[in-house]
Amino acid sequence: MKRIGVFVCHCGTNIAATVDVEKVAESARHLPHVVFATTYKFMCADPGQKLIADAIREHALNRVVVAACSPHMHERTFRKAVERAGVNPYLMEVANVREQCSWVHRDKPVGTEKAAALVAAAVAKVARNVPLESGKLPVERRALVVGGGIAGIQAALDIAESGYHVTIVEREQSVGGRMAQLDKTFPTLDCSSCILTPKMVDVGHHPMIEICSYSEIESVEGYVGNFEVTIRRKATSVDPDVCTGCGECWNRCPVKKLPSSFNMDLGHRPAIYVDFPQAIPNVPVIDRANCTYYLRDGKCRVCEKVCPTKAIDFTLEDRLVKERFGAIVMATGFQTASLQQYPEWGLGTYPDVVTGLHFERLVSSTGPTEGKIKRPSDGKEPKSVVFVLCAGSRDEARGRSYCSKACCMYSAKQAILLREKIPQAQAHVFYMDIRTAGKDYEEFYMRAKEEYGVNYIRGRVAKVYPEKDHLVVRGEDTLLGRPVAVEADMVVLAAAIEPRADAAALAQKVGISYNRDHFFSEAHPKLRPVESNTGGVFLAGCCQGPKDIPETVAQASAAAAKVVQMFSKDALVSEAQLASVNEAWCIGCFLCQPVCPYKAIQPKEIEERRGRDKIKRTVSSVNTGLCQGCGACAVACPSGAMRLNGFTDEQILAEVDAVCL
Amino acid sequence: MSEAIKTAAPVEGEPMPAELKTAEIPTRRGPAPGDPEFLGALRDCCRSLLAEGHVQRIIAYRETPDSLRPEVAFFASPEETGDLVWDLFCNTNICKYLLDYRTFEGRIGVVVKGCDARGVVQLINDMQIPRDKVEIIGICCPGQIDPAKVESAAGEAWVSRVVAGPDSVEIVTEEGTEMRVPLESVLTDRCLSCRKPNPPVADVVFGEDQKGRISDEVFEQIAELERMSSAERDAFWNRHFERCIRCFACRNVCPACSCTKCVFDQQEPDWLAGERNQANQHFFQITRAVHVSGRCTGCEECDRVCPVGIPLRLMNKKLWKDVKDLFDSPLPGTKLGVRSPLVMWDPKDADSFE
Amino acid sequence: MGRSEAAARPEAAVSDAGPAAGLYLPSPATIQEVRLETGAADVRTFKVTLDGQEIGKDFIYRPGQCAMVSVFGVGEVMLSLSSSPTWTTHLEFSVKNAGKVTSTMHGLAPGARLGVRGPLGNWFPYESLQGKDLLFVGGGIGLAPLRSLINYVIDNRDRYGKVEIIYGARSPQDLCFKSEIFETWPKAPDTEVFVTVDRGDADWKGKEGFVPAYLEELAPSPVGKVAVICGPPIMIKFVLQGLEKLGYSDEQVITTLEMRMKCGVGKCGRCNIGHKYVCVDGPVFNLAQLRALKGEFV
Amino acid sequence: MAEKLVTSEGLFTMVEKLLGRAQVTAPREENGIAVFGPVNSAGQVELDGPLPVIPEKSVVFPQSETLLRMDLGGEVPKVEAVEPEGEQVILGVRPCGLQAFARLDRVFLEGAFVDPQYRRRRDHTLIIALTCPTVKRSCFCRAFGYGPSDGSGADLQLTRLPGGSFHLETLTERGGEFVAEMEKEGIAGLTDAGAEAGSAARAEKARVERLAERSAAAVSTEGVVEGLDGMYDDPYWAQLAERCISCGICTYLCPTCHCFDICEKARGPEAERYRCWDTCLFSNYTLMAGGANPRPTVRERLRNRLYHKLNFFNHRYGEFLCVGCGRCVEHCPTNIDIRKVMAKAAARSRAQGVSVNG
Repeated sequence: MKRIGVFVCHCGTNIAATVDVEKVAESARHLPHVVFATTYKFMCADPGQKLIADAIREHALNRVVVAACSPHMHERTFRKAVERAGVNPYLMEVANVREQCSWVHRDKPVGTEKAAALVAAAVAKVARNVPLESGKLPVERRALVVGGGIAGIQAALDIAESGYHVTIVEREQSVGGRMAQLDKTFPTLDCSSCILTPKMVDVGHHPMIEICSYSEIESVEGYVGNFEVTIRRKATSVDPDVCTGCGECWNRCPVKKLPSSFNMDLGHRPAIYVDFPQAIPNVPVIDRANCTYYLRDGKCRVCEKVCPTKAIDFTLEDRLVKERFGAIVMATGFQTASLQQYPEWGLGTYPDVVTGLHFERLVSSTGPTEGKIKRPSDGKEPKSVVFVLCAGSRDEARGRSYCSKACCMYSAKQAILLREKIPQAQAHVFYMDIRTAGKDYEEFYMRAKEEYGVNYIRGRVAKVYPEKDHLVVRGEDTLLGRPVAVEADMVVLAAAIEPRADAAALAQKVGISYNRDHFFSEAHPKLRPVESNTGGVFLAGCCQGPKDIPETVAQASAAAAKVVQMFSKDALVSEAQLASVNEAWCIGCFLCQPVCPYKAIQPKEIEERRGRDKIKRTVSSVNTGLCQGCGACAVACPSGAMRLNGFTDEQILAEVDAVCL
Repeated sequence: MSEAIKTAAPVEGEPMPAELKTAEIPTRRGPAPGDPEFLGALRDCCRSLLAEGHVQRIIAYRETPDSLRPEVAFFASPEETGDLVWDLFCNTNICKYLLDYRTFEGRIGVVVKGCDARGVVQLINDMQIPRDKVEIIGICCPGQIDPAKVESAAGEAWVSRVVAGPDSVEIVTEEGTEMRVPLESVLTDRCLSCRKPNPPVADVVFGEDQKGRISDEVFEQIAELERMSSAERDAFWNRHFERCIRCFACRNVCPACSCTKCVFDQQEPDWLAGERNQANQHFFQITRAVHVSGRCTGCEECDRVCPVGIPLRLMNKKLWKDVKDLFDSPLPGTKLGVRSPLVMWDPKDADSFE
Repeated sequence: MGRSEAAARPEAAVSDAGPAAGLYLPSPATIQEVRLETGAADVRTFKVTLDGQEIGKDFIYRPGQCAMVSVFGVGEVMLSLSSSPTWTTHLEFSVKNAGKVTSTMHGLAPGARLGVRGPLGNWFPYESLQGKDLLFVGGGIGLAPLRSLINYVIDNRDRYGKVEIIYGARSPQDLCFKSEIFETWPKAPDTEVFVTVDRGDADWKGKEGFVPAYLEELAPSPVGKVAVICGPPIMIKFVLQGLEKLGYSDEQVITTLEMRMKCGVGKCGRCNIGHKYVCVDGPVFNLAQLRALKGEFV
Repeated sequence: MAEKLVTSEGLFTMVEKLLGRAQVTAPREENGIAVFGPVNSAGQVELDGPLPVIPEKSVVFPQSETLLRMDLGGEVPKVEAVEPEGEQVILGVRPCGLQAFARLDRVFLEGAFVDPQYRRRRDHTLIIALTCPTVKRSCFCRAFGYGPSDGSGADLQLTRLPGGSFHLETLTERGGEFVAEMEKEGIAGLTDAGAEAGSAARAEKARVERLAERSAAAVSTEGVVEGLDGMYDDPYWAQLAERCISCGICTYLCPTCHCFDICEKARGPEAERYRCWDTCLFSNYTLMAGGANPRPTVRERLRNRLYHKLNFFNHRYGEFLCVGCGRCVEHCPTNIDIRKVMAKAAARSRAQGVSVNG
């Protein structure tokens, strides 16, 4: 006999202010199978959970409905609570009377009525619930870090230091990422390379870390604890085991004038190259698209001839390597927006209009100008530089609605660097708001203004155009309420931070979700900020949203901690709410198979009575070790044979009926 | 819970139980219907398939005393093929019978028109029967005659037989009178707007490719429906659905309906209650149409069998039009190995939620 | 041909409690007690009283008869009365949790309201059985209709001969009416109860094996005896074979059938076996009658 | 009995008058299909069309109807039987429909259990029959001993005369009352039928009876019951079932099929128990709660239907449950023809006769 208890939470006044909780409990008492209903101020608190456990014992409850906040919040809490009291955790349902009721209503009678209906639905469902049991999943204790920037490096080091093997997959020749391109870092003005390089070396030498540079993710299969990842190791044409990184080849390569993407195309590199002198691994790659050997049928071969260790091997091919990992950290970083939608700023048209990253290279001692700030058009030292903030950010109409977060600070830093390197140069900053939330950030900004005399103009830039040998930046000073025109030798646009161009495609390969700007989505914005929606995939750095270095490093360490936490368990507890097949209904069309992201569906031969005959036929079966309970199969199944336990048609219809009838 | 934890080791995914062949099948050609040698050749073909053991059963039609209504027949031996028939009254779409042969040990031959053949292909694509188990004996169909139209043309006299020519038919009555009517006037409604009278896949084909009759009537009706306000459309369908007696003939003949336990037969939950009311009538009709959309081959057999004249083809065609516009996929049943776009997922799919 | 079956069945005409005003209107009833019969929790016995009706006076039934029981708002099911007409305080229905109505019933507690339409159908020929020895063979919940007659016979012990009861279930957990099969009936005069289970458990000290095998082993003589059987189809099939081997004639074997029923009064059509309707012409048939019918049964 | 002559105009006016006081069911045309259905204006009535696809039975046995109404809100459930209300007129009933009513009467009204819903509807339905204007090839009424002009069972009978007027015959007292009432209303075009109209009607009836004669040779009931008695386990049923798609066309269009389901619907504290048409060709029909099904395949289900029509009903009630209307013949998607089943049974009976006698 079903005996349902209903527990209505006040959530302080969160619920109780808009919902008459006593009334809801009273209405619940009249629902079928409900033998007990009560309210409490904070059901999730210890006394609240104790109240549930006591009621289960006292009233012999075998099913429980908790009317409280979103199940996202406390479903697990209450499941554990009822389980401790001897009730199967899946015989507990949460009626969301906070997010879906009290928070969206003002009128108490309306809120109360709706809460009562939601409780009735949960009661109807829980009456049809059946006990479910979790299984155990093995864990492959190896982590994959996608992206070798500071986020990936930090995550890899933290995981490896905990004793687990890590593979870093980096698209470029070297790890280091965006941070390697930076000159100084705010607010301390440490040299970026000086603090990054040791970490790169650590990663390069760590016995538990393998770096797959010049590599990309080809495909990801499997599921939490048991991913099977195919990595494309692009052909480098250099045998890494033999190469000593002596540099003979890149120094002697006759093709010299290829744009260096590391230097934001402001400098050059040869066809065989390392990204920068401190590259890890210090093994060059041949850019086959521009190498004479490949363009002219085996001509040239200079590098091969000069290589003292015979490391050059033109015949190398891309290799697909399949490896198993238990967890994945996504740390694919960002790029800056191309700003094509803003022709009025002239990025790409006027050589002296550059982005902040270009400026970093121009100001960096390892950059194309060896740290001397020269404008790209004629190499002259700029005497006036305009920095434009929110270039493409916070612009719902044309760009991205979000704030790119780091620009206020790095532009202040760049203005300071300009003033330090060229004291007579003027620095103007066009801004919308200055956002300096962070330790010592506001002070840094004030120093820029007060100590370095950076000229901050509140307003947007309407147009940048050339005049004689300089640029004119027109805009509006909204504080003074008048148009301004500033002559500049260079314009530095703080271009919006956006995910890598292929972020969405990669997310689809890995099976994680992303938002409309293609930033990877976290499982919960507050409570699970470093986990993706997919079990075993974690997020670090700008691929999840714009952030600065300290935040990135913090998130990377957090993601690493999550990975380590996962690896520290003997086995993972698998989902209990899994798909199952009603074999009598299954027609064996296998439409469920291609939609299953976990490859959990397999054919199975069954024997069946058909009239007086016994027949054999093939139906779908779910491998409970692989199924993650996503429900895609249940949706695709045309015959209704596939169902998701815990969300069966009967249960959902009962909920609908309880609300509608 | 700890004691209840079960250990389940993951198992490698196995391949699909049967690979779908997508290669075009080489076909042989036989004489066309209307050719004096046609029936003999068809019978010979079926006889030898059975005699040589290529097939163990042939699903086709058999002559009956009522020449307007040949019956579906299942031929198990070469001797039986003597009364196998194929004429312009073979209206019944026989592809659905293949479902009864899902567990049959041998191979099955089916004598199919263009519309029937699409059903066969759809069943293969839905993995209800493997391609190599079916011998598709295709006929390029010149169009089928509606016996009711013939009978109504004959008036009170009883029709004895009908002799079909390329453009007209001669109706001979029991009393011996003869009358000639244009072929178009007695063709079934579906044949009048048939664009694909030829089997898209076959092992042997009789006749040369037919052009089909391109009447745009259905599409004009769809356009008209689309122009209606939702209230008008509701009234339109309500008028038709109201007549539905829920005999489920539309479902039972449909080559896209292959569920072992139909949602309408489920008792817990009882999605479709027996009570006759507007909600239930709509629920049945709309659920059926949506369920087969993306797999409906446009054979219009449902429309043919509906005893109360509900214009099912209108609904099916409208849904097909929408699916085609959204996913640009081929008409179901015209290509081997194509699965319904509505149940497949592709990152390139239209994403109207953005 | 041409003979109306209703007229040919005199007992139907004297059906004591033919539904009065509304053919489909149930009489109000109240659950007095719910008893869990099987450990597997799928059979419960409901003690039911009829509101404002006296059993034996306003509601007269005979062993083997059925009634349509309503759970209002859910539906109606045909259930055999598992109580004996000699008990006048209440009716009993022993219900297996199988469908929507029965599963709802299983969730009901004493005090809950039901509807009862009946009694319906024919009954075991308890009058013509007088003086004869009786062999009851039951399997699982199939003991429920037999129980009505067994208790009737025990309550009228002097009118009947020797009683042998062979009863089996899948497991000890699945045995119904435990207090009766282990205590009440074995203590009744000249009554023997043989219980077997397909598979025992650690505590089971009794017989293990299938009912037909036990029947063969016990080999009750057919002389002066009538066998009354009810159980799952597969058991019935082999019990019938066994009885035939033992020399029972078709007239000596009586069974009670189960079919899906809706109206209970011979209108809705679905419970026919040949031209007989189980609801009005049955559920009790002797084997000779059944063999004469076209149907999916024998 | 009285004979009247009524013009089409007069009939039109009569129907208009009727609409005010009763629910009128008559043949209508919808999307090219003739159906029996409720009409709300006399203009919808179409008496010249073919035999309507949907039979007359829904007037006395609707596709769904409420049996009980329940209020479950209180401590004690309130349950009441629902009686159908109002008066009904069914116009244009064909002789096969009349025969079907007679069969349904036996099921619902005979014996210890009288169906209250049916009884009420039957008692409050005035039946105006129509002599069949034509006879289709699928018609085989003659096999069952009546013809297309047989009005027995009706209160009144209309016969369309060559000129377009109708001959109106009063067959029962109730029919007489109706005519008297109409005359009192002063229907223009309703007059006593003269000798000429009478003989025209007889000629028309004779004409359609002659048309029906054509089927007599082909279909006969002789030996059908006996033949079927001996062929329950014949492989024929499996052969027939191979073709049957197990739809409900033949049963739902059958004027005598009367099997029903009883269902419950609940909406909050209000609930209803209703019955609705069911068909023995659907697998759910005999599916038991535990999953067992005594008629698991089409073979058993189709056989049950045909036996019910041609054998079981005879053993129970002494007559066929088929009236030869031909709807199942005409509308079966796979051309299963009950006449062929009859012929097969008759042949079996003859063969048995030979073997017994010879």
